Amino acid sequence: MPKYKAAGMTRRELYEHQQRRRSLIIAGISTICVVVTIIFLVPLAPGWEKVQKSFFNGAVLTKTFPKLLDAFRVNIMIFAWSAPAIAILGLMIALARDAKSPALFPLRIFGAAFTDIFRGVPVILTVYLIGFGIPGLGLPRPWNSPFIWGSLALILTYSAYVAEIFRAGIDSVHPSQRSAALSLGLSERQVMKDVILPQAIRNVVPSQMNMLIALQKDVSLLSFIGPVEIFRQAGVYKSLFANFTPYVGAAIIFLIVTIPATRYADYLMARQMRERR
Amino acid sequence: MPKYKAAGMTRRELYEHQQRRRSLIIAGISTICVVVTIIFLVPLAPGWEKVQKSFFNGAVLTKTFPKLLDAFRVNIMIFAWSAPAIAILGLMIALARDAKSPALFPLRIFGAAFTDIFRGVPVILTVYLIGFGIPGLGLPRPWNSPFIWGSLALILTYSAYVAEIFRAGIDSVHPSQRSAALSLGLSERQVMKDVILPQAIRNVVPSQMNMLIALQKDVSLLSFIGPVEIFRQAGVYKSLFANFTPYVGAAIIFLIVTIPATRYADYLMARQMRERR
Amino acid sequence: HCASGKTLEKGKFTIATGNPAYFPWVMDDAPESGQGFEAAVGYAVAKEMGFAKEDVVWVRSSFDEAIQPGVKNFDVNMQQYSITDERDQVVDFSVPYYTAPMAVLVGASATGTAATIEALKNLKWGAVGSTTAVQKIANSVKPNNAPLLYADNADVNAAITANQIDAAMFDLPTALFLSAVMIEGSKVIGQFPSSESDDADQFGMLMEEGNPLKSCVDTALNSITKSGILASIEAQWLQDTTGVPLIK
Amino acid sequence: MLKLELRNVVKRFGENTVCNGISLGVEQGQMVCLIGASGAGKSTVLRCINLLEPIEDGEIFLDEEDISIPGLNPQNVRSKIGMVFQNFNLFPHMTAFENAILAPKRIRGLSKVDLNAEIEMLFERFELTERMHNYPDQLSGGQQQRVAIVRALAMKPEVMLFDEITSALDPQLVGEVLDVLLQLKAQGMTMVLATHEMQFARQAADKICFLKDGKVVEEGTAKEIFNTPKQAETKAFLERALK
Amino acid sequence: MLKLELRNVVKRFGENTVCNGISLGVEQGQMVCLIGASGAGKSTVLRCINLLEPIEDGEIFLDEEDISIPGLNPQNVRSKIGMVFQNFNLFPHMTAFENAILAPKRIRGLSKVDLNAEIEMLFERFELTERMHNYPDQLSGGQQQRVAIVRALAMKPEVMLFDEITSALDPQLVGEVLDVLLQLKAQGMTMVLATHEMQFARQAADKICFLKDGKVVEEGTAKEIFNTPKQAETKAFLERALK
Ligand SMILES: Nc1ncnc2c1ncn2[C@@H]1O[C@H](COP(=O)(O)OP(=O)(O)OP(=O)(O)O)[C@@H](O)[C@H]1O
Ligand SMILES: Nc1ncnc2c1ncn2[C@@H]1O[C@H](COP(=O)(O)OP(=O)(O)OP(=O)(O)O)[C@@H](O)[C@H]1O
Ligand SMILES: [Mg+2]
Ligand SMILES: [Mg+2]
Repeated sequence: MPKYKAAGMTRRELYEHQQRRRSLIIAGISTICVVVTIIFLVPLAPGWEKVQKSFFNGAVLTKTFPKLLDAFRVNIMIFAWSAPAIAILGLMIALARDAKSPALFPLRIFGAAFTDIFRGVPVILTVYLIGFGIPGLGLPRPWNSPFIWGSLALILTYSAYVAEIFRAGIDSVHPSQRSAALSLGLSERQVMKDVILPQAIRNVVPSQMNMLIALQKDVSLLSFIGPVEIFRQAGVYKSLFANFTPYVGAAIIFLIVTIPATRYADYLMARQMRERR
Repeated sequence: MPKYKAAGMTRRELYEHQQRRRSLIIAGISTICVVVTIIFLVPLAPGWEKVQKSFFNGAVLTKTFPKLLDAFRVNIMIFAWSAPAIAILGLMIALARDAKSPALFPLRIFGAAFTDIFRGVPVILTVYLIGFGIPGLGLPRPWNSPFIWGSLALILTYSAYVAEIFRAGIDSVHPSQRSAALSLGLSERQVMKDVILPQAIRNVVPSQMNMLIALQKDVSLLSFIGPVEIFRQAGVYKSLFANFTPYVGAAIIFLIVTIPATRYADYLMARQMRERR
Repeated sequence: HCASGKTLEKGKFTIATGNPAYFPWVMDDAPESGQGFEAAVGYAVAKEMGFAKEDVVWVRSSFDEAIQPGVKNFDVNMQQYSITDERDQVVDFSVPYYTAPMAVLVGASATGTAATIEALKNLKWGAVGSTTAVQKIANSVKPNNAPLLYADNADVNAAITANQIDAAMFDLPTALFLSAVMIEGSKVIGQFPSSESDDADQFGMLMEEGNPLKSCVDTALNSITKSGILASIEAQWLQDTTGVPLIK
Repeated sequence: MLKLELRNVVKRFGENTVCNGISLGVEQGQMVCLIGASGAGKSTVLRCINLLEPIEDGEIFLDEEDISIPGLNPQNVRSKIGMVFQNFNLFPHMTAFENAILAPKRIRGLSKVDLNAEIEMLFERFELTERMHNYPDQLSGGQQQRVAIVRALAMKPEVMLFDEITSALDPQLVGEVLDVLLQLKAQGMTMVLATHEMQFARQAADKICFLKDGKVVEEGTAKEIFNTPKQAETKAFLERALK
Repeated sequence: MLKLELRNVVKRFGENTVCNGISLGVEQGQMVCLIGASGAGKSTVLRCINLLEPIEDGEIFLDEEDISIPGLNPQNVRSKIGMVFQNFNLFPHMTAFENAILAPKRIRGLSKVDLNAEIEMLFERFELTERMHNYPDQLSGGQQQRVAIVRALAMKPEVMLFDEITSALDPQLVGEVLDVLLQLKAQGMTMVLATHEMQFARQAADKICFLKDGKVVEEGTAKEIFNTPKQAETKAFLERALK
């Protein structure tokens, strides 16, 4: 009697069981190797102590971490209102760029110009121009806030990027889907909303996660026009202590937020894929 | 006899001709409206002159532009070697993340960890850590160049983003394509190279153009560790003249490069789409 | 003599300055001319250490490059680095070459503010994030609104011009320069007494941690202080710094 | 009165003229079969009728109204005309049931309960009740084809265009689906089919059009076409087809 | 000697057991037809043979070698077995010609000239010469189906699996394609077809398997199955199918 029957498993189950075990062992060993190499070899380098003191300084970290967390609330706040605005504006620009009818030609042109300009111009310039320039035109106090205008700069820039990704997603849906939906009597709008976009968005989730993560970090660019968010705070400490550890602290905070978010998105995608196929 | 017959056109040709004309007129008028509004209304704002002096200062522009162009060569250089490296590494990470066999599980884990970490950690920190940290370990003079290590930091960070986009593209190709290719006796490698990737890449061209443009601008981050590229140069002039016009100059240079590139890519994509359908 | 064999490049004395370097510390962003306070001090120290004018090499560096671990590309770095204990653990400082009082610069809308801590508390504050002005605002002014922080002087200018902040904290020479040349309608309304507290702002030359050159530089600085050369350089380039009222 | 009429329809893809002046009349309640070799243009004609392809020249009338006027909003027309595609074109992100209920929910404005019951009935009629909540990728070819039919019928159109609707069905189901078509016809539905099932065309069609190279070579009743074809080309096609 | 053998193959999708212990033997040069209702599991059996779906249990033998051992590199097996999919699965980014030449170019290691000539011949044989350089989206259903056949044949496999290969063909082409199959058979090709064409199965198959609910209910020669079916289920299916 073959071995797998004895174990009450089919041949495939046995094989997969073994494979899984083997790969777990490999994963374990290789991780250990890498970690060991880093932990034992890097400190042997002549400059390690200095580097450690500059980048991984426990004392500096504990001293600055609470304040960094505090400043991170500013990031969360700006992120919280910018992200939805970006998603909506980005989608609208993508739809404008994809307008089919020749009558909507101006919309197409506008969409293309928007993405070209706001993608091409460095974010910092947009932040300066809108964040200092527009208030500089003579707006009174509550309306010249760098939070408002800086966020607008971020929203415009990121919308351009996000729009291009949506467009990639829309173009990746085969036109026969559009035909089929139109043939049912749905309007162009309904076709887009119910048939094309759900497939398009699914196709670009990882790319849009990219943008979400990049945005979370680029909120920091607002610090150029004043707001003290986590990165500026880290920079202040960097100057004060002449030490880069506060940046490591900031990175830890970012990772704590982004890694679970990306893992969860991946998990959702994988589950959906399994369900449908 | 209907009008269109008289003109030697079919009804549809006539209609499309009219539509095109109408939309061109609309486009023209709306462009003129917007331009007129901006040119005539904005200068009426009380602070316009100051803003103009700060952001659109002809004298400053002409003084700084040649030097900016000069500094731009550093960007081009770093871009020229980073972009291909990013494309290759990004693709490899994407493939690692997509490995199907359970034996390749460690590879998958590695890919996921790589993207999570290098996407999650702010580029600046990566640039500092690798650009200052690694040379700080005690490398001798030519090997501690910020160009080398700064570029490596950029390459690692951008590869993580690019890999996720490739992965989105790969996942957007229907699995029946893989089945069909495998059934022909192609190896997994050949299937990927000849069947999946060409479709995947086509699906994500706009998203990857995003990355290319963002990279072109993020080359500037290397300036944090020393190299004086266009953005640092603009920043120097900004500080020196207390004037933001040098950034506008830099933006002009960026736009001159990116807009033709994106337009050309779009044109190629559209042509291909027309050819195939 | 003292410095021989201890410099980066044999027979040369390499001084780093900012990119760009500002008035009145360096004139026209050209330290080679010896014009401007720090440029002049640099040459005076070099001379005292036995370097000829031609043997002084100027390089540019950012703050970050100055504090990176590992090999540096300068012997000393002068760009108004305030000496602090924290920084001293990572890099070495020479004895101070200037003691800078902190001063308050206000925009056109706030020129009427009285020079008292009470009045200053109600202003909207800004400062350059990498300077000790941040600590000064937090410790001495304790404003009612959290201050906004910027990357450099030009950004603070822009924020004052856009009326996003009312007041900014600089060292006195910088504040005077900005008010006179850069920001229309602005005014330096007061300075903090430089002896007031332990966090008086003293500028020192920054060197790599453990740099053997430190003792030579210190000796040279001490001797030009004693001989009055330093004071005369200060008088030449930073003469206007008196006459600003003290903040009570 | 003609329910549907094509007059001299011309359709080109680039250089390639796929419909070269097609004229065709379909009366209310009639079932017309398009037959012809692969690549003759059958699918293209159906797509043109549903205004999915803009035509170069000619006119298309529905209820004696020109629906091919360029610039006309095609939505009303399409909700009166249902279509089943040769390759099904199901929406892969929706279950079979969601595929079928999407358009009625959006357009027909019925209460959810009524609608659900109605759609479930259709699924039952096509023996799909068990697979109703599966995604298209989880269905066999024949199941997908039937879902596509259900989806089109769910809109209760006045005219149905069927493109090879029995190609993926086993003979037993073919019989059943054709029964359904005959029932629809009895209820007055106007139908145009592109089909390779000569037997079915012969039995059920009121009119048969033989297409070749984008032209209607011959049309007539089943009897006329199958028993006394006038054109040599028709004769040749049918001879080989029926041998 | 059996060219191909399935022993007790079990395939599940989640809860749904699609193949429930299928056993089947195919001799060298034999043509076996799988018939059965839509959803019976015909396509799934073909996919399992080509190792496109891992099987839960059972074994599959090619030339008396177990090819279903988990972990075996399936590439060699697959280059000996060609497959035509029910929904064609052409590569949309390649022209018809490129679709067909891809695998031979990569694997068969012939000179380009020889290969080109050979593939062109195949296109000619299926009346596709004119459409050879079109992309799949520019082809009619029947043209796509023929390209899929050409693509599989271009690899000169020893065993061919055909899934409803005549579903999109007009009757004339059906005749021609079936002629080609008979020629292949004469040259010794082993073939397994999933088909709804009862007439064809009856005429050409050496053996017919009737599948129901993932089981082989009955197998035998065409005569046995069509004339003297043993199982009640077979009888019922054929009665309805042939009526
Ligand atoms: N987008 C396109 N571009 C170029 N040629 C096309 C396009 N679509 C269809 N054709 C060509 O038009 C002709 C008619 O195609 P159509 O799909 O109408 O044929 P059909 O009669 O439905 O054939 P079948 O019975 O094989 O489905 C074919 O020769 C096809 O190659
Ligand atoms: N990925 C899947 N997940 C769940 N069920 C599936 C999946 N693929 C196929 N099935 C189910 O398995 C059964 C057999 O499918 P298969 O495609 O083999 O049928 P078939 O005999 O080829 O039918 P047809 O003649 O309609 O093509 C069907 O009921 C189908 O719904
Ligand atoms: Mg067709
Ligand atoms: Mg099937």
